Amino acid sequence: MSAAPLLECRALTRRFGGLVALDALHLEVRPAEVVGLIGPNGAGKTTAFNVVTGIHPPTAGEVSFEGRSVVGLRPSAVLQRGIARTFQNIRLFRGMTALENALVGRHARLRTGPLGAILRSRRVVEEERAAVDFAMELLRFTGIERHALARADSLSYGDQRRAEIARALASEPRLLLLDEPAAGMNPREKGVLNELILAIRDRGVTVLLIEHDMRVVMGISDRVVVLDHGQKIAEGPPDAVRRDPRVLEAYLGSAHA
Amino acid sequence: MRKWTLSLFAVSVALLFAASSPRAAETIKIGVAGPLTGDQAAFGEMLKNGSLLAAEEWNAKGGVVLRGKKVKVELLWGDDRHDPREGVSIAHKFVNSGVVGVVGHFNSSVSIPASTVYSEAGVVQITPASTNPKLTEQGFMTVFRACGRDDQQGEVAAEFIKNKLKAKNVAILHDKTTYGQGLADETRRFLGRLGIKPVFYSGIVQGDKDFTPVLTAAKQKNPEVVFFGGIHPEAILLVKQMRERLGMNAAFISGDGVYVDEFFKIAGKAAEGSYITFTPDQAKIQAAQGVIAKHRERFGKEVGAYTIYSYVAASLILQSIQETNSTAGARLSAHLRSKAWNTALGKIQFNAKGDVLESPYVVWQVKGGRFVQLN
Amino acid sequence: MLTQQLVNGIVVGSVYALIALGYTLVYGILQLINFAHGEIYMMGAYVGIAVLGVLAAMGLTQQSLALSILLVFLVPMVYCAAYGVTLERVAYRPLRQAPRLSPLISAIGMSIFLQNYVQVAQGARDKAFPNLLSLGSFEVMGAHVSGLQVFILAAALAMMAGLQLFIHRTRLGRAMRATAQDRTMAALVGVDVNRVIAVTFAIGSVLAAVAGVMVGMYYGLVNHYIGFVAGIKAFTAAVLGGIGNVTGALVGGFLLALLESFWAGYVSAVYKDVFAFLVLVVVLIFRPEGILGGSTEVDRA
Amino acid sequence: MRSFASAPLLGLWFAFLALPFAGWRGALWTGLACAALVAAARTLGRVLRAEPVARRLAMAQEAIGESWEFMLRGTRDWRVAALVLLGLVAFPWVLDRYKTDVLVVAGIYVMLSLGLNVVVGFAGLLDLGYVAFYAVGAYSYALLSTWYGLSFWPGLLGGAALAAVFGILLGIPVLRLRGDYLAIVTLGFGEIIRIVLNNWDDVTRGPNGILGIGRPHLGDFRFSQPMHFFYLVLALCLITMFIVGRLNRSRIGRAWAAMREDESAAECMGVNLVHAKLLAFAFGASWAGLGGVVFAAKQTFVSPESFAFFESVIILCMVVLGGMGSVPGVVLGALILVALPEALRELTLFRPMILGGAMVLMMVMRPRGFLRERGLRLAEGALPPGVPREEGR
Repeated sequence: MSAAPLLECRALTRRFGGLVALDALHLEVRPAEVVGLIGPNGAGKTTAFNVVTGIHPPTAGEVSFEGRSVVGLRPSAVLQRGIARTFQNIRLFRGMTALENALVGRHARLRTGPLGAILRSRRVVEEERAAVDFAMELLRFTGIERHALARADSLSYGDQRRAEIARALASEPRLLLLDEPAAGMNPREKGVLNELILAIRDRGVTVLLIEHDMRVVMGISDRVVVLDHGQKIAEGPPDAVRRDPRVLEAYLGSAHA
Repeated sequence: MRKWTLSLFAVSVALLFAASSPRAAETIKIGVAGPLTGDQAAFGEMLKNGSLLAAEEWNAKGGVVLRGKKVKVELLWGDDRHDPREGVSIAHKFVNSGVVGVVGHFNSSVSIPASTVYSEAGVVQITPASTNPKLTEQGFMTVFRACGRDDQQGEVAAEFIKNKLKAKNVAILHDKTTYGQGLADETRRFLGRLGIKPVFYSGIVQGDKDFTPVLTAAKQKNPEVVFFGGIHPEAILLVKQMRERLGMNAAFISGDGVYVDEFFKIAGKAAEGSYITFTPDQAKIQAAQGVIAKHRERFGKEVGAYTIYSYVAASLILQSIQETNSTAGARLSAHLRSKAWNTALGKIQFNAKGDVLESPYVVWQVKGGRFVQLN
Repeated sequence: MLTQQLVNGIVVGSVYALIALGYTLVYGILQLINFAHGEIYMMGAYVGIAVLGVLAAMGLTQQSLALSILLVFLVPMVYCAAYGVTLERVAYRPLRQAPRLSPLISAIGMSIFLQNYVQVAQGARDKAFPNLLSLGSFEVMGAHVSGLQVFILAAALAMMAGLQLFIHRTRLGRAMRATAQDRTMAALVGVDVNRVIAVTFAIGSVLAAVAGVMVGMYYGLVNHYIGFVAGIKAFTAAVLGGIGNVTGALVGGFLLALLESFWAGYVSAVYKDVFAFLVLVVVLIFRPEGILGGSTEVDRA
Repeated sequence: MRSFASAPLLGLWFAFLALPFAGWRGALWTGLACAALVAAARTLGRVLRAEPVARRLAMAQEAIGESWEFMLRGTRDWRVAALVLLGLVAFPWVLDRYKTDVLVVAGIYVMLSLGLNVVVGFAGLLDLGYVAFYAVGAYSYALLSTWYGLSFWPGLLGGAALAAVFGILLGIPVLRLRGDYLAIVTLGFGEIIRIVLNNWDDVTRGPNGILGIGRPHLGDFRFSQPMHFFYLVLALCLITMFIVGRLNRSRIGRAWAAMREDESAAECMGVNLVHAKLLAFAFGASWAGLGGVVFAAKQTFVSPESFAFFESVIILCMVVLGGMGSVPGVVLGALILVALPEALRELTLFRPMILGGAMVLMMVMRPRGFLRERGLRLAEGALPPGVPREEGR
């Protein structure tokens, strides 16, 4: 554990009116890890994603990525730095094809401006071609290549999740935030997803993952962080966390305690 | 695929060809343009009927004598929907169909842009109703005006305010249209010449309903007269709100745009005693009686305010064609300016700009629920 | 002058507020700007004229003034409720699942359609609204106040109070509030959402009808384009007060009317609408939830 | 609609609704017409939904769409391009002055609606005050021409640039506004511009408008006939279609489309909303400015009444009717809406009513317009061969 953290949240706090969604959260993600972020509904997991990616500014605290603060950046700038994400409720661009979705994900890595788009020089065409190749490679990687030219909203649920992952990967992130990628999948699909996530890590992309399905989380996470009421209540290897009484209490409520 | 392309193309072309192409028949074509449909259609009808009477009169004689032959008169209708762009389109249409002269348009804002097209094509244009001075200030040879100008009307109003009403405090309102503001500004200018500086001057928004804020501000200046440049819907509201909401008793005076029966019908008591500058009562013009009678017989109703002007405009074009034995715009324009004409409106002489020399405006008053001409 | 401008603003404010309520109610439930709402108000005024015409022909206006006035308000209210419900059924309900631009464009289309239908059917010229009530006038602190103005303000306030009672004291009102909070949730707990939406349109239209008749009586003249301007202004008022908020519509309506009145009286009558729109833009930029609106934005990434 | 009520009942209902406006007789006719229309529509619907007819209709529709796209794509096949161009160039020689003039007007509208399509169709920002930029273009050229004698070509650039500046000025404050608020604010902006033009007498000469605007020159040649303007507008339209098409099929077009579909997801995927929105506003505005300059030069006269709210609505109708986002669709929409009233002059009174009704009908029945947006937002040739094409889009 000597590597410098890729993502570091220090005393991260976010309030919505009177509600404290994140309460002085400390979170570290190191390179080439798969970290699971779990906790009961309303624990602040998605809020943590939203604050990290710049959708909500933190009320207090600090987020740094590769040693530099990303607080106050627009979401697009955060992505530019190398953090990409998927959404809990799938938010593909429904009217566009899977390929176009992935190409939008690549947006930040392309340079063509309005003038370039109009004049369409050789360099622009080359860039487009390379982008398409890259996007197609990702669709192949996520296993939906044959749906490349299908409208996103015509894809099956599982394929939509995969298309969202491909879209996020298209920006060549160093950290990928997955928000409940297994939701709504059948056991077979979940198995494929597990492998996909591990393959993503093997491409050198660090993964921070919100997931309710314990088998997915426990199966692939190097480390698990448990949130409750916006606070971190446990952290460690999956097996240790599984046995932690505080985690049990958070999940099963005070009736159990 | 290719077939589809072609057929689509064909359909779009067919749409454009939809209207008939001009006929080559030997007639003298006169264009009549104004708002023939829509909310100002009533005015368009006056233009139409007036010109129709003139054309029928000539055709009854067998037509206009041109190069020894009698040629029938044909009228072409152009509906400009009081839209400047439509006006320009209509102008092109007329020029394209080979009209010799144009009676129109009605609105100044349409007549002005259309006059460019007529002037470039050398087509004589006589408007029976566009009163904005700018029309004839452009320096086009081909433009004439059978009616008066806003500045002439403003002069009459100003003199009336000074000499008859003996007012010193005058408030001026206008509706920020070409017509309304033009009239208000001319009135202000002539008042200034007579040594009266308005105590209040403001525009209002056409289409608004509540003018009490601006009237309240005007009331602070204790005006004896409120002059309004605009048309009747606003005039009705203004006069009602002056009398009923704010208890103002200043005299209300306005221009020909308010000479509409609705003014006293809707405003009722509030309108009583208001003054309006307008053309003299046509029933009192001896020369017009023939046309009035013929109109009644032909259309079963009384002439409108601009019917006789349209009749005169059309007659003048036809008469000068016969007298010059030519349809060339330059010759007609020169001839129209060259002498005094005896018309249904009495003697008319055009000046170099194409305006009539005599100011044709008088003051009317609402008395007992109708308009009465003051002497 | 100051008091007079206050008085001037108050009647316009009542009208704005009544129309604004219609926008606010519908927006609260459907998140839709019912662009055609202004036309309902205009049609209310026209129905009022038609009723007066019939009453005068029957000679009822001479016999019973009170009954005439009641009918002149009641019939347009019924009619406008019908118009509102039909409008929703034809132009909005089929689009409830459509992309967000579609209902808005449909609403604009409906507004154009209605406005021009009235023009075609009734002619483009101004219609006189015969004067029923002559309540005289009096002077208060240097301002000229007419009895009609007092009547209008009272009627408007009564309508608004009635609306408040309806929303807070009746089952249907509660269902409306529930639907405004969360449509899916309301449907789940057994609220007939379609019915609630229809009722919302009906109520908004009834208020607009009252505004229309009052305007007709007050100005004595009505035409087919009064709905557009009044609609835009009322919407501005609703946003100003906080759209979705019933009290906000009231506050917004009076505030906007007074601001306009003072601006027109003291600064410039012709730039009055520019000022109104600038107020709207400024409010939207600095306080998008309006003066009284709470933050309705549900945080959701 | 089927569950609503039966045709006679509907007829009765609409008769009741029409009564105060149309009178007894009118209400009767309205009722009968409504009942007949509903019955006819239902029968027609049943017929059209029947399998063989429906299939053929779908095919025809596809074919129309494809033939339009084909025409557009034809510009790449030089033979087709030459043919189409020849056909277009021949128009003024076949048509008379008046019809050519109508075509010039249509061409200006094509430019305007293509520009608005960028804002509404591509980027999904409902702009109800688009005509303001048209006005800015027209007035800036009108003023520069009459005051400083600026000639047309630099005026064209100046008008477009100034309109773009206004587009950005409008864009900045409304960046954070949601769709429907945006619509109202843009409407307000449009009205503000018109009111200012109507009242700033010293500069714009208020309601009188500006007269004597310079016509374009090309060397010693002066544009005055509708035919001259036809070629000018034709060239500008082709350029517009080319540019707009290329923008759409690029990184920028994809960003706009993503923003239209889901703003905050687009932002999270690296699309800078500020840039994307401002670019859309500026680009759409500059095209309106261009159209305005051409309008001013053609008309030699501008006045505020040409830039009323209804003008914005008509342009929006062109975009919506043709198919939001589809370049050929928008061109078709513009041509239809200009040609139709010309063909049906007698119906002028009903025109706005029909237009409004058509907008509603279009949204309810075919919310995507006549022609769907089609094709990938990609530079042609960037797609490698062998990508499996799945069932159509």
